[in-house]
Amino acid sequence: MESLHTPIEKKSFGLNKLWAVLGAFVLLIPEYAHAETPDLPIDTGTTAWMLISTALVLLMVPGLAMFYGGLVRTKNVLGTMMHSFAAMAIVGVLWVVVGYSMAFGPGTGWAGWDWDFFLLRGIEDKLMEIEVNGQAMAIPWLVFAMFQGKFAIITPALISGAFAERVRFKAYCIYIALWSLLVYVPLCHWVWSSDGFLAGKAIDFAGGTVIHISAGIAGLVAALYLGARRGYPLTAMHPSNLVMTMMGAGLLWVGWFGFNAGSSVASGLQTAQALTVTQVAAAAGAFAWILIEAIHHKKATSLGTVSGILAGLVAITPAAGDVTVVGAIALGVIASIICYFAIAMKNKLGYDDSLDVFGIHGVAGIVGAIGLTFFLRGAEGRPEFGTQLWYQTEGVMVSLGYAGVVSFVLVFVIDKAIGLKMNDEEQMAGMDHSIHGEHAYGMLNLD
Amino acid sequence: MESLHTPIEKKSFGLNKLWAVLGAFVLLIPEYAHAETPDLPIDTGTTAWMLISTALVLLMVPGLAMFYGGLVRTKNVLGTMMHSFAAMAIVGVLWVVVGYSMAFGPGTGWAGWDWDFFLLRGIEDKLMEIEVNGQAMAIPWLVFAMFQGKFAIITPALISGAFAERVRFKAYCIYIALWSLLVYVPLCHWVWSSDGFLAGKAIDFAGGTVIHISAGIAGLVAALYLGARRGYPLTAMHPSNLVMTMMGAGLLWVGWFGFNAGSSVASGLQTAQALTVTQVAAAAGAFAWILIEAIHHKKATSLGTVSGILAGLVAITPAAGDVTVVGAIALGVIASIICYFAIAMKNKLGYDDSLDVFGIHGVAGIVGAIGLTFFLRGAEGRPEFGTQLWYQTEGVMVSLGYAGVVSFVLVFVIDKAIGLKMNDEEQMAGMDHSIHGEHAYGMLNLD
Amino acid sequence: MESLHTPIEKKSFGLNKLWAVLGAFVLLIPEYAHAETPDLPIDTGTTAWMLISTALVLLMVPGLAMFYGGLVRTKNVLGTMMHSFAAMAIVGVLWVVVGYSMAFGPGTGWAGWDWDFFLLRGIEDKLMEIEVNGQAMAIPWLVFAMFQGKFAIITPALISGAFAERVRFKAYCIYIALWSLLVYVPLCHWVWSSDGFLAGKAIDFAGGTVIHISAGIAGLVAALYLGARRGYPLTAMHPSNLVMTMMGAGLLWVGWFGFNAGSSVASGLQTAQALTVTQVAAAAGAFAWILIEAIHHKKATSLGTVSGILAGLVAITPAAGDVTVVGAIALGVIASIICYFAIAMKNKLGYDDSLDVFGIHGVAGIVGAIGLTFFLRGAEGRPEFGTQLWYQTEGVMVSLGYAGVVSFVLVFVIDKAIGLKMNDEEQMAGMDHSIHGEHAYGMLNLD
Amino acid sequence: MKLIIAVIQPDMLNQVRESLVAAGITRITVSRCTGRGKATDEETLYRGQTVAPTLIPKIRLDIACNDDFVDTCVQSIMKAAKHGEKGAIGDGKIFVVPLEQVYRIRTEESGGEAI
Amino acid sequence: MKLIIAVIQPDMLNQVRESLVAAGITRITVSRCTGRGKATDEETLYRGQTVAPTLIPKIRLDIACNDDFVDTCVQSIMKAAKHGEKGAIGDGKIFVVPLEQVYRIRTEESGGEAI
Amino acid sequence: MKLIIAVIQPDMLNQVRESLVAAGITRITVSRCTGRGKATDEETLYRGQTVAPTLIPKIRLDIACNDDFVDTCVQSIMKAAKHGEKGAIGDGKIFVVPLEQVYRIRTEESGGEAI
Ligand SMILES: Nc1ncnc2c1ncn2[C@@H]1O[C@H](COP(=O)(O)OP(=O)(O)O)[C@@H](O)[C@H]1O
Ligand SMILES: Nc1ncnc2c1ncn2[C@@H]1O[C@H](COP(=O)(O)OP(=O)(O)O)[C@@H](O)[C@H]1O
Ligand SMILES: Nc1ncnc2c1ncn2[C@@H]1O[C@H](COP(=O)(O)OP(=O)(O)O)[C@@H](O)[C@H]1O
Repeated sequence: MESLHTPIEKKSFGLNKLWAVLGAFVLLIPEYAHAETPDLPIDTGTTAWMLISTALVLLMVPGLAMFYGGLVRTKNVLGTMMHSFAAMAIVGVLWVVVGYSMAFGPGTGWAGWDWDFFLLRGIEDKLMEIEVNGQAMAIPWLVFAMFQGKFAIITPALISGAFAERVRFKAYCIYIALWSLLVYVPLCHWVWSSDGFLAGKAIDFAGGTVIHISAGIAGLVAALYLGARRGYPLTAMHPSNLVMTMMGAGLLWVGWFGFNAGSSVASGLQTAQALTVTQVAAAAGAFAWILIEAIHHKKATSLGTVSGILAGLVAITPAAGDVTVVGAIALGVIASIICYFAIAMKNKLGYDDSLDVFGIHGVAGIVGAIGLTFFLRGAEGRPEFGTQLWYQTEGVMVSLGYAGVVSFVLVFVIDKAIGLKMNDEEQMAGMDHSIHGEHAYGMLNLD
Repeated sequence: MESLHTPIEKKSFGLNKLWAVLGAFVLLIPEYAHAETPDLPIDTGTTAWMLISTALVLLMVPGLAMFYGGLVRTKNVLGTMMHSFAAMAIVGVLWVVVGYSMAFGPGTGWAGWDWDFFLLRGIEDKLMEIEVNGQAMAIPWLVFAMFQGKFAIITPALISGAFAERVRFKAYCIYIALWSLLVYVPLCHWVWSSDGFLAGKAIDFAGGTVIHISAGIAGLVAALYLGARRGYPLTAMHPSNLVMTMMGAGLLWVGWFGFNAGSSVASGLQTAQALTVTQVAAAAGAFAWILIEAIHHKKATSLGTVSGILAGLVAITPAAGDVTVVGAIALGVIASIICYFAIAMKNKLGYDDSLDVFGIHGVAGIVGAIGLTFFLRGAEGRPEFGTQLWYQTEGVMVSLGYAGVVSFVLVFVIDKAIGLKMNDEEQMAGMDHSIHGEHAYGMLNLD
Repeated sequence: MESLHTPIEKKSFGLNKLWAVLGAFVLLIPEYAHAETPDLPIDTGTTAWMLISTALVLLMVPGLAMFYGGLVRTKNVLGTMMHSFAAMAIVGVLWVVVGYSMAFGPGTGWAGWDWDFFLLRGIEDKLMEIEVNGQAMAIPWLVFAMFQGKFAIITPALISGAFAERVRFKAYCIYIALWSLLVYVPLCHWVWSSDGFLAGKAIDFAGGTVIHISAGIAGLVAALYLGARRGYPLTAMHPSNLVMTMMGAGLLWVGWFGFNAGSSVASGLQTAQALTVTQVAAAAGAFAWILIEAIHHKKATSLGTVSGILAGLVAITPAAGDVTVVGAIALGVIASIICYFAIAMKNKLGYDDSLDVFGIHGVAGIVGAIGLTFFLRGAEGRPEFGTQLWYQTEGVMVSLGYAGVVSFVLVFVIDKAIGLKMNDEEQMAGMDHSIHGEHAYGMLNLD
Repeated sequence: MKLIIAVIQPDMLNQVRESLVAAGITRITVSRCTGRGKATDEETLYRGQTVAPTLIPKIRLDIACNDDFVDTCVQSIMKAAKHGEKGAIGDGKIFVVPLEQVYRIRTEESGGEAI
Repeated sequence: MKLIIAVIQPDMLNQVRESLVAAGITRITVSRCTGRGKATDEETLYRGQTVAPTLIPKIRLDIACNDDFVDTCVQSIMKAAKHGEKGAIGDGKIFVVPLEQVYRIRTEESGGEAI
Repeated sequence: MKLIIAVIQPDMLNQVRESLVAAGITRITVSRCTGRGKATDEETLYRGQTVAPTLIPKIRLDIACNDDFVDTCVQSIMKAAKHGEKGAIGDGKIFVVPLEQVYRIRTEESGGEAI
């Protein structure tokens, strides 16, 4: 993904005066300046694809809610889905207020900042330059900010699978708000902002290090710190609704096209390549997992199939713009194999990463980030194999290290301050009853 | 949304001769004329976005079926979902036969008409002029007619939540057919057709007055006239499947991007602005509702969260092309607060707007239509604040008054003529059994 | 759909050398050549629409899984959904490896082949010429290959409804792999490849003969050969979850816009026409089925409504680019009527096409393929009515004959070799338990 | 004390409950089940065709009551659960089982007053 | 009269019902439940791993029959509900409870002929 | 032998089961039901409003045990199923029904040892 976009202002920006003054006064925020920039034509095709990509990535959030919601026990379904929906609400607001500014504003250190990006007020009328068929064209800047915002929403939602069925809602809300500002936004800045220190080195097309590895390690850290659900692993915890998990997987697959192919910020050749390898890796991942289970257990399960889909999709995410079709098949297959054994190992180690956030997102993210080096499509200006491999490893280590440490601090502080984990009674009664006062499936009992 | 589009014919229209003659003869309809018009190039980008917007708005109909279906009791799930599906079938056909012609044909009074639009036969090959980067381009006229058709489908489906669990299917079908021709089509003509008497005055970007307020008041009137469900409010009526309601809310959010951003009939700056404020208002609405419940009840519910999403989405609908990001946050928050108390008041008043069609769509629609005046993005040629405020109020009052009165007449006449409300036995047995002869969740009993 | 696309290479293709050599060596496959071709500009709008169409068609696969999954008994839900998901995995991989090359490679006989298409390696950087507003433009070749790949995935998944609840997973996987290579790919080649022997004769815009008729007859043959489910028809087999079936129908409708309108490989007038008639035929089909049931049984069912939607969608599929709106209404209505009676007849004949694959896809496919002749939009160069009718009939007969015979051989051979049908014990216990070792709805029992 | 177990048609649940409440019996436990008695065919439409289900969805009521209430209870159910004057096949059955002891968890009462 | 309550494995429902029908017992009420007897582990795969469930899905049958049918009924169930020759842990239990009275709602008959 | 039928609040299922296991009673059959006892209102939120449900979701336990275990069993349930010290309306009921015979399907054992 290109990360340097020259801002172009289309026409004079006119926030309602009253509110501007009021806002500026009350919030003590400076007026923003905006430079005059040349008037580039909007490319409606690219704009259309970026708009729909944004919608597709949002579709992944209810898709994730369904995926996770189907895997937990009946008494925790709504609480689990609320984890994804809360991310839509909380990060959805945070991102436009400060998140985008921190992630994509100028600044070379921990994060950036640009008062123009605060509340997106400076870019509402601006255009972002893109190249179409060698010519300078533009897309509305907002669509880029929104597309990126969907990534910011889904990442903390991914984590929630690791401590499913045992966290308090209020503490969870605070956790994801802080996590998104203190972990996601900096990583995003480092990798995708033009002055980020990893920019132009590690290839991370659509978010292997920024999204999946960081969410994976955050989940692992939280699962280890919080400890297992009451009863785990002695008591088996059966999925309440594998059918919904499959539906969710279907929506995730569809949404992932927007996730990966939209990350080209174009509607051209690389977009099509990204869509293609996404499709291929998902199919290959599912195919491989089905085969592994068929060989290992003589039974291919539906949960295995959707796990393979996810493994393939995660692995191809950092690689989607840069690997060949053969590489996509390879990454999908390898990711499934390694994730399969990672989950087997988790079960041996006995910690409770309930829905295998690290086992799928962390592991497949690492497989993809490192593995892509072996399957790169030739392109001008690529560093040598060894150099690239080092860049990728560096990216993975930075993500694991930074996200791991900060996530730990967050979990620790929030837990000490207000209690992150549900107590035994709450866990036994279930999140839906004890936290939300609701009942997921009224139909199960008579009404 | 621009409402004046010059018709441009692309190439000579060739309906199979036999059928044309036969059709004309049998139906006694005049041949249609078509003027020769210049040949503008099609903008594939805008066309792509309008096509996908059309698909996204259709996605909202099953989304609504899921949203509503999850909120009713188990014995009424299929019947409730059928209300949305019947709208797809009935209004889907009506719209192409006469609806589009009445809504967008020339005519300054109650509705318009154009024989060319009858059965869409005169526009199958025609183009509609749009402006792209200051140049005249075109999109296929049909895509505009189809996009508008999806709005016509979803509006009566929205109403069905107000009298859920207690209307007969046949009478309901007749009701929505007549409602769509006698209420929706005129409102649509007045606000969005170039010669509508509200056109160019009230800002109603994507359907606050035309869609949500009219559906809300129609629901209220029907709920008041028909009276409550048997047992209400003594007997609590629990949602059968809140999980499905959440899924439905997710699909509605995604589809709403098409609804609002597609209403720009473009793929450019305003499209991106509409998408952005839609996203932001939904998040802010959900966020606010979660907070209100957390403060008021110490528990945030999933139903509250999705209600907040809907409130935010409805409120931003009329405003989507014209307010700032800050305005979107404000409208989302205000809509949630007011809807929350409107529903509390409904419960005190004791009437049975079963799924809160007025409480959400009516109220948030009014909040959005009036409230947008305070958050308008500066633009040339806007009337003064006071004038605009009056225009908006006028639009709201026209919608409330006209839709209210005609809806009442419809409900009254249909009820007297063939009986709209299910009798006690039918209600006790449930719609699925007594009206459709089916059983929603066979899995609940053993098979 | 245009079937002749001149290949254009964009920039020199650079597969990682190591892998190229390794791959070539290990697999003994020749290096591929690629001609230098002129550099056409990419049309971002068409590309955007084709990308999203690809995503929409993929959405149909989980949609189909939901549709079918809701219709079977609770003990077979996961197994039934796995049939669709397995197609995503298996055909998803097969298509990129050899399928595309066989279907769209040059060759005039049974199938084509092009080493450049093997693993898509020769087209990763190539463009495909399209015409936009009379000018030569291009889309990335890959997006066409992927769009077509989704068709290849969904076709075998359709068949699975015919032998639902009674086939072994492993044998099913082998069956669809072979079926897709031996039935789908040749038909696709004959009808849609530029040198296919039916190309330019039979109109099959989006797959009436290639997809629905072939899947329908394959299902019929398999249902007849395998025999009924244990207990059928004495024991009634109730749908486990009609609610999910309705959701699935909603997703299918939405996805079908990509299916049909995407088949124009454009984002222009014909695209809009295809989308319009798709919408209209679905609505008309549903409308007709509701009416028939209301007249015949005094009750309109939800299953009838969604069956009508499907019948309308299937019938319009071959016709979507070429019939008028009036024709779409007619085809939708006629398809519903004929399918309704076809299913009634099936019930009399007593064979067990469990989810009516032939009754809906086969029959409505034939209705559409033949019936479109009567409703063609005028266009230059169309053959005479009689000639076209013969072409259509020829296409139907080729599809019925070829797919019927080869499907029979496949079912026969696989059944004799490894056993395709589940034995009585397995059927009684259900697929989920006996084949996949899982339990679809944990929530039904207590956890 | 007796435990009365009634299996009725799902569409009659509300009628039966109201009839019981009218007779002063409000305490009840309800659950879903399927069953087969003499019932042959229920009219259920499968894609427009009428099919005969094997196990038919039913509702099960469990009511514990003191001996002098048994008759009232049985009569109330019987009256309300019937389809039409003459009843219909599938309308259900009532089973009466002896009940030796009852405890109210909240108060730890037992015996007749705990019912 | 007795009320026979059997808890069996879900995958054996069809076998048991056919065995009962073969023995002339068609009337039955069936419901879902979960349970735990001596059962330790059922082989269920969770993401490729074998896990031990706590409450295991089961099917409950309720059959009211006259005294002379009790043995036939119990034997039919026992024969059909077993996994393999020797049976497997988790195959279930049969409970026999006295049944004092039965009413057929449709006809208001009672006693043995109403069963 | 007795069949103990307990109807409890769903959020107490785990507590009750653990209490039973602690008392040495592991065999159990559990199912969903809804019910109404003296219970009036459970606090359930419907779009932010507190509503009173009619039939309230409950859990039903069926436990067969030998006579000398009845008291232990009842006490274990009673102790664990209560909300708070004083119990709350809706906490449930326990019914004790005579059990004449038990069969273990796997071994075809019967009587007290089969329980
Ligand atoms: N002997 C029995 N044992 C258990 N359940 C029974 C018995 N007889 C009837 N039932 C239950 O009662 C339901 C209704 O029975 P029904 O068909 O009305 O009986 P009948 O035709 O004898 O009046 C059945 O579906 C079944 O669930
Ligand atoms: N004493 C009991 N009380 C209630 N239910 C029981 C009892 N014993 C067994 N069950 C039920 O029977 C089912 C099967 O028991 P099972 O494990 O086969 O028993 P066993 O190992 O003693 O043969 C259990 O899941 C449970 O639902
Ligand atoms: N007499 C009864 N017969 C059947 N079920 C009963 C009876 N009394 C109570 N129940 C069941 O027990 C549940 C809890 O009863 P509860 O409200 O706690 O009773 P109480 O207020 O008398 O303590 C009820 O929901 C119902 O399912």
